[in-house]
Amino acid sequence: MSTSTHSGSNRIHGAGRLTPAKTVRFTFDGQNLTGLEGDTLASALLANGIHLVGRSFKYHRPRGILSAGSEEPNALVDIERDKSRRQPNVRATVQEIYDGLKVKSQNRWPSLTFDVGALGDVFSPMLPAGFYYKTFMWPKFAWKSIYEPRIRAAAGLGVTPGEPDTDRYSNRFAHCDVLIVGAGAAGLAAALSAASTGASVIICDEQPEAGGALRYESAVTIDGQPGYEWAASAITKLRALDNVTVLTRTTAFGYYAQNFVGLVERISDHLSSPALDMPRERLWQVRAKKVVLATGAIERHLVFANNDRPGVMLASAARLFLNQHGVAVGRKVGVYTSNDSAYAAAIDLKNAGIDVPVIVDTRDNPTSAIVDAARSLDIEVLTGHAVFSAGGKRRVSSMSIQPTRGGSERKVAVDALIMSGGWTPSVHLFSQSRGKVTWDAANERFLPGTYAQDCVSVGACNGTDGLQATLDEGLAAGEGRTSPIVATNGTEWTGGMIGSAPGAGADTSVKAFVDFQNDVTAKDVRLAVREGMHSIEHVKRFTTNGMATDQGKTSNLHGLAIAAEALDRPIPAVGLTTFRAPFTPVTFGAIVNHARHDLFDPTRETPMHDWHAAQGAAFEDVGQWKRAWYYPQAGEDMHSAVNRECVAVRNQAGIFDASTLGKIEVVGPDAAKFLELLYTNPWEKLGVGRCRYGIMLREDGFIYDDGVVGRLAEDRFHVTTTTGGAPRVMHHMEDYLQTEFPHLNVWLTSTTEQWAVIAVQGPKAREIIAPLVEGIDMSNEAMPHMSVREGKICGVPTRLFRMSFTGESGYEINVPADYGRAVWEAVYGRGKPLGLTPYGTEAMHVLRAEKGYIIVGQDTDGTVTPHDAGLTWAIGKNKTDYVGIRGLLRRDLVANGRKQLVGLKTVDPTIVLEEGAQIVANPNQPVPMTMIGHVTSSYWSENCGRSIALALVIDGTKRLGETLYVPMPNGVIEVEVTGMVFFDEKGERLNG
Amino acid sequence: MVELAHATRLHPLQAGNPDVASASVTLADNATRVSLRSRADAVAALSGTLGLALPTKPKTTATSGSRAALWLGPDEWLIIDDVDSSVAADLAEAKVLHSAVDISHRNVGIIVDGRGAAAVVNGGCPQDLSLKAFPVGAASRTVLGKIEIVLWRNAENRFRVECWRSFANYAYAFLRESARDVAV
Amino acid sequence: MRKYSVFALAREALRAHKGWDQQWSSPEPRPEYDVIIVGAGGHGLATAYYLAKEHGITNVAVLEKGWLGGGNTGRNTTIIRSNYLYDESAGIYEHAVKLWEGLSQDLNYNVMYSARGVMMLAHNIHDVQVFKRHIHANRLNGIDNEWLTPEQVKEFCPPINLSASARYPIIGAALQRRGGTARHDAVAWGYARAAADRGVHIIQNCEVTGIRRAPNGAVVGVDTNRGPINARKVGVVAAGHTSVIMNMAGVRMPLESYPLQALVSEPVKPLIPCVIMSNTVHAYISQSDKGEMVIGAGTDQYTSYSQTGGLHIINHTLDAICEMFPVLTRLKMLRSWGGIVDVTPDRSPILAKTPVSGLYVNCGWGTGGFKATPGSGNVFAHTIARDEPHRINAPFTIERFTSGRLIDEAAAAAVAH
Amino acid sequence: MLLIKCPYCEEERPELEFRNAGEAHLVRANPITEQSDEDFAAFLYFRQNPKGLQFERWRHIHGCGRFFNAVRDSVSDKFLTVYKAGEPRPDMQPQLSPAPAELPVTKRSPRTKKVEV
Repeated sequence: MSTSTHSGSNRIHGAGRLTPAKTVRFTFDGQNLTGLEGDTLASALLANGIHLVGRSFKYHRPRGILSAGSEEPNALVDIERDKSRRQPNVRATVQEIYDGLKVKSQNRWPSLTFDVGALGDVFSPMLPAGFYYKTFMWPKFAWKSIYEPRIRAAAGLGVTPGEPDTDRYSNRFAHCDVLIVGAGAAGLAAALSAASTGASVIICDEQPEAGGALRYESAVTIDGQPGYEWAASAITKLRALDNVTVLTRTTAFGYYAQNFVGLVERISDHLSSPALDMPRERLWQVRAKKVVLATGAIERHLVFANNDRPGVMLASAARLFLNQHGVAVGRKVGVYTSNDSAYAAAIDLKNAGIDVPVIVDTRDNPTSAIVDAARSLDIEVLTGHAVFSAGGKRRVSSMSIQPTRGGSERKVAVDALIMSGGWTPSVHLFSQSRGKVTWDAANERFLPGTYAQDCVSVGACNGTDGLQATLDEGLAAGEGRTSPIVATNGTEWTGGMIGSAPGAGADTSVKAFVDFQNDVTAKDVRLAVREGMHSIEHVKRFTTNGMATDQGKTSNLHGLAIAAEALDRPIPAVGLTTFRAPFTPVTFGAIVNHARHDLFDPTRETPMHDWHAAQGAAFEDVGQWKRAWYYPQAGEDMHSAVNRECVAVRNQAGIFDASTLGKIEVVGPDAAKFLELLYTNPWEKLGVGRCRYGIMLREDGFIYDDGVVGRLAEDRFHVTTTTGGAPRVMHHMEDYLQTEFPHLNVWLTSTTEQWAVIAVQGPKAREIIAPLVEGIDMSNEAMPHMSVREGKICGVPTRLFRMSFTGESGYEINVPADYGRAVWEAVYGRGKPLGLTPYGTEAMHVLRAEKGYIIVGQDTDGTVTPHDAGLTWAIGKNKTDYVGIRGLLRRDLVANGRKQLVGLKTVDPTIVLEEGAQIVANPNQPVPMTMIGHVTSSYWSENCGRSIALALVIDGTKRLGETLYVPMPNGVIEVEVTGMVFFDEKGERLNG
Repeated sequence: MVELAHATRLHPLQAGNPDVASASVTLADNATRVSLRSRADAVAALSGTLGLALPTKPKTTATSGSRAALWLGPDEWLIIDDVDSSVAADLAEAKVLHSAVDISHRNVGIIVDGRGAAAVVNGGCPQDLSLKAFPVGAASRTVLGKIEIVLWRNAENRFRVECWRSFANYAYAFLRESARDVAV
Repeated sequence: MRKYSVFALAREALRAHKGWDQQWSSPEPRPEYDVIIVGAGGHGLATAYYLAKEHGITNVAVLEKGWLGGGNTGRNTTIIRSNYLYDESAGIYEHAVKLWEGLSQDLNYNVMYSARGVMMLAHNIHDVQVFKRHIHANRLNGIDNEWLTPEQVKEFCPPINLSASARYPIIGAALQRRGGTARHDAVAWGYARAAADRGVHIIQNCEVTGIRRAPNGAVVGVDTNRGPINARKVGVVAAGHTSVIMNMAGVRMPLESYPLQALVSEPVKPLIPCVIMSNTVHAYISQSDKGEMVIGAGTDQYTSYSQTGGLHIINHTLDAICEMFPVLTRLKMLRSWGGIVDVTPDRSPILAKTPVSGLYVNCGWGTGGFKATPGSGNVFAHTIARDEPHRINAPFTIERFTSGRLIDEAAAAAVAH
Repeated sequence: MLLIKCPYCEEERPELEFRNAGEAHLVRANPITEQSDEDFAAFLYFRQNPKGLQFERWRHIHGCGRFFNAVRDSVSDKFLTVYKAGEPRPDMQPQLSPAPAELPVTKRSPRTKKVEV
């Protein structure tokens, strides 16, 4: 036996497929190590003789590498490229090594070999499954202050990175005729077959290369080639086809409704220095007409005492490490099995020069040829025997063997122990597709039963035994190619053992692990049953069996079998835990992919946004929009800026960006009829060129939206909505138009973004803009308040509204959006010498509150009727129908005691109430107090020289003049109930 | 010391998948756009006015010179004219029942061009963009990431993405980001 | 009932834990009970427990078509809080929180009520207005809820992204310190154990297939897959399946059932010390004692009984989570699942008598029923025992949807402007 | 993410393009002002919410913009059929599980279709 030491002392010369010259340097807990390109971290560690790689969750027991795949429960590590690219909980069996890879073990302190947390193992008799439900209850305060913080600190595996992730993630929606999950023999056969029909095919596999079990099946040939080489040539053939997409390192993690499958492709985690634009991972969201599941089977461990010692591992894993990576998992490898498959591993190891002292087989009379083959290699085979316990602590050192029916114990020294409890068909995705599994009692396994989607399972995941049968099934599933693929030397592996192995039965108290990561033992499962957990879901939740990061891929069936035995019921009667997505854990980054940073959510800006920004405006988020909030000048805080803006509007004029308001063009001969039905107001008689303030209700009678509507022609209206309401108002209108009133000849077009809207408000408004306007008579008589005209401004088309949300005489200039900035600047340039002042949403809010104009969504909240809001006048008196008319008639909506919108003045005019503050009639009552209303809007009004507020108050309009109270933490504020208008009560300024 | 391994692996998307390659994302020129609505009985007359046959089959388009009509719904077309044209004025003359609304400034056009164009769009658009499902000349309203777009395939490897103007920054950034991935 | 304590644990440790009793038995159904509760989730089991404990009614069966606690009780993200706006809602949720505070001791079962604080983030001025309205109303109702500045937010939850350049910067938060989480399974099991101890029958794998009524219309029992069972009082506590059960009695409900998904990450060492909710970016998150990030997603848009939802819902939830906590992008989703939530038009529950004599219904908790479990069971037991609602649940009638007297918490938080 | 056939676009499209719009075939009374409180509440709020065949409305909001109706099995989420707004409710009796009980609480006539042309 010769070894290649520079890539690990356990590297076997001549074994495996890696190139000895291509070495890769990496570190594990600071130790410099060397592996080969193509190694997984697990194979590279094993090559270096390292088995101890982590600590378990609860007892902090030393743990090694159980498997060679994504089912790994133990070997979870932390990998760090740099501070912002550190990844906890990486399975060493999946991670490929690259030059410079930095690996740290987890869940241990201060070090992996000496871990204080391992005291948990000492106290484990006190910590059976569910112990925490029975204690930590006294004294009462201690749960929060003492027990819980300690439990939290002890729990958890890896550590979240401290810095935001600088990696990129991507997404691809894809469609195909056939999606094939798994590129082992079955999947490749299906792909070749499907591709031959011309169908579009996607085939994915979680491994870096195709082959599945062919990667370690050393003896088989397919179409005359060694199995592994056949797989490699098949995948090459498939890659070359236009109609096939091959995705390796790609896990199908979720199977959703209507053949929608989520895949995640790992693109750069195996690269030493990924290219700059390269995403780390890519989410594939695939819609397939047909799905072929070729997901194989997962080998189970055997449940015996101390089966968690590092060096105890699955036989197939040892075989893969040998045949793929050229790594021997030990020098003296014991074998413990309950079925044929571990024999193949033993034979391969023996042939590679490894000492295999004994195969312990629980079966009394295994008859397969492979048993004889092992014996013929001088491997001792002990049938009817079991391993009752593994010796050693940080690495297995021996196996204690007894006859299954009891008898004398024999101890065999080993440095690795490989085992096989049989194979569990991987029905996870099938189950996620809502297929129903059936119990194959003869072979003690769940198999796909009833399919819920257009999907088929082939090969080992379908319980199909034997390579030829698998290939045949794959070919058939692809529904193409009829010429067979011929295999030789395929093996058939059924049987095995589920539940506890001999020596770990109900009469024992050994630690025989079912779920390694969560430290669930066979006796924990029995305890759960004893305590009344009779459904497998209860057992699972009580013990946490199968709830670790491996999702119970190796443990679920064992747990179920032990529970069934304890309950003395057949397995299907105890149930099977349903499989939940994802198949293996998926990074949040891949799921989020592009939707980070600037692409988290669109930021909507108006055509004049950059101007506001250049003026130093502060912005407010309103839905997705950024709106100019106020324009602080040097030395100003928000308060003084808003005061200045408010005063300027009333004394000279202000300019305001109203572009975000929703706009809908309603066109057609029945446009007015339609608006009659959608708004409370009457519209038929509104003259062309005139505007009206409209209220829109939901069918339940509550205010939904409001806005000014202008009539441009008999058959054309320009409707405005609130900023946030624009999309839902459009949807609401379309709903009624299409499904309730489809007889009306009218169409709706969103024009929110067609128009930039520049509001110019104040006594000098007309003076400022009139010189820029062509073709419109802007005189008071020709264009009174609430009118609209079409013409030109600054040489571009405009819809000029005379309207006001400030109570001042004012205009809203609509121009095609691309001209917005230029027109704004022209208006501002002309108005600035006259005192024209830009004002933001805050000043707008103050100015409208001074006039008692409501803001839907602030002064109303979805429970307010027009009557409550003092808008009864806006309801057409003679109308027989509009949306909400019936809702408004409901008993409670017409009852006394409703909250009505009123004004509030604090008795001390300098006190500004807090919006949301609650109002009471009697401030001296004890808590809980009877609240009769709340403040909806509240501002300092520089124009009024005092604070002003609007409030919803029970029977508010009957309380005008009453004194009410606002109890605040620092004292009670006395307020007077008033009307809603605080400034220019007669509204004379509108017509100035 | 042996030479250190520097992996030169073939990326699966570079190997044997001719549909995936880099694509450019650029802004379309200003265009005249009208949202045209009418019932079926007016289609012939409106087609005459426009000088092209309004498509009546879902997901199809008709073009004539600089002018194109995209079927968006059973009574809805997006008319795009690459030159500053009189579409709106023309339609104003049509006597049949219809609604024509100028949305030239509402929309922004972005062109995705190159062999990876479909993959770039599929970075955020969930529709099947294979040539079979979305042939040259196909157009549809759909979504891209978190926004609504109109997607028009006007050549095998060229898409025009139309979105509302305030979403243009998002759409452009999204497509550029997606193009970075496809360029890998 | 064998008392649970650290001493009992120690004693059992010496004999390999062989002495523990069943937490609840699995009896065969009797032909008749005084009260049948349909649904052995937290609310149903709590109802049975309080019927026995506070009203002396122990001849009670809780019928469960699957396994107890297997519906929304075992599928939710376990957030507990009572800082609701309206007096009615605040009343019932605060009643629940008060019971949560002593529940482990009351049940002798550690339900791990963890008052770690629930922080609701404000991202815009509208959020501020809404939260302040809640805070003031809560204060005058005697319920804790306080305003935090952004700096205080960061102090309370250090990993949060406070950057002003965030898409929706955090400009404050409402914090209820008594809010938190509890261990969902323990709640179901603790109530089941305590109820069974008082004589309540918990009958699993027993599906109600019909509601039997006398000629005068009154309830006389139920049909099940295990035969008919008589009772003059039937309380329906079937969450997403309420419409189905009530339909058996000919009662149509103002309910729709939606898929609601949730997910957990792989367990990591403690990072997030409290519960974080954001209505504006639509996400909520806490970290379980085991170390998993527990993340609630939104409902799908369509009604469904499938207990599954779309991947795009999870996409959007995690978008928001990673926006709030950018360090989380490298964590991995370990498990996702769905429940079926029954939603009323005003998003408030119904706990009431029904038009059918002897039939009571407790439903409509939507996405937030877990937090109310003890309070809901407590007042529903009162309603069944006395045939009239408790003062606390009196407003939560079915009739409110006819009169218009809704308890519209959702509308009160209406989207801005 | 569901795949939904739009009867106007005549093909299946991803759910992201659609907006669900609740139970179908609710009739808005005419004249609505004369409807009783109970009937109006039934129209506004009380829903069949069936476990089984659900008649529901969708809008192809990010597609052709049209509202249409669909019959979907609310247990499997599979669509059985889709049809345009205004078309009569299809007879799904063969596929129906046990017919829903008559509903004595609400007095209104059985709901037929939402659209009255």
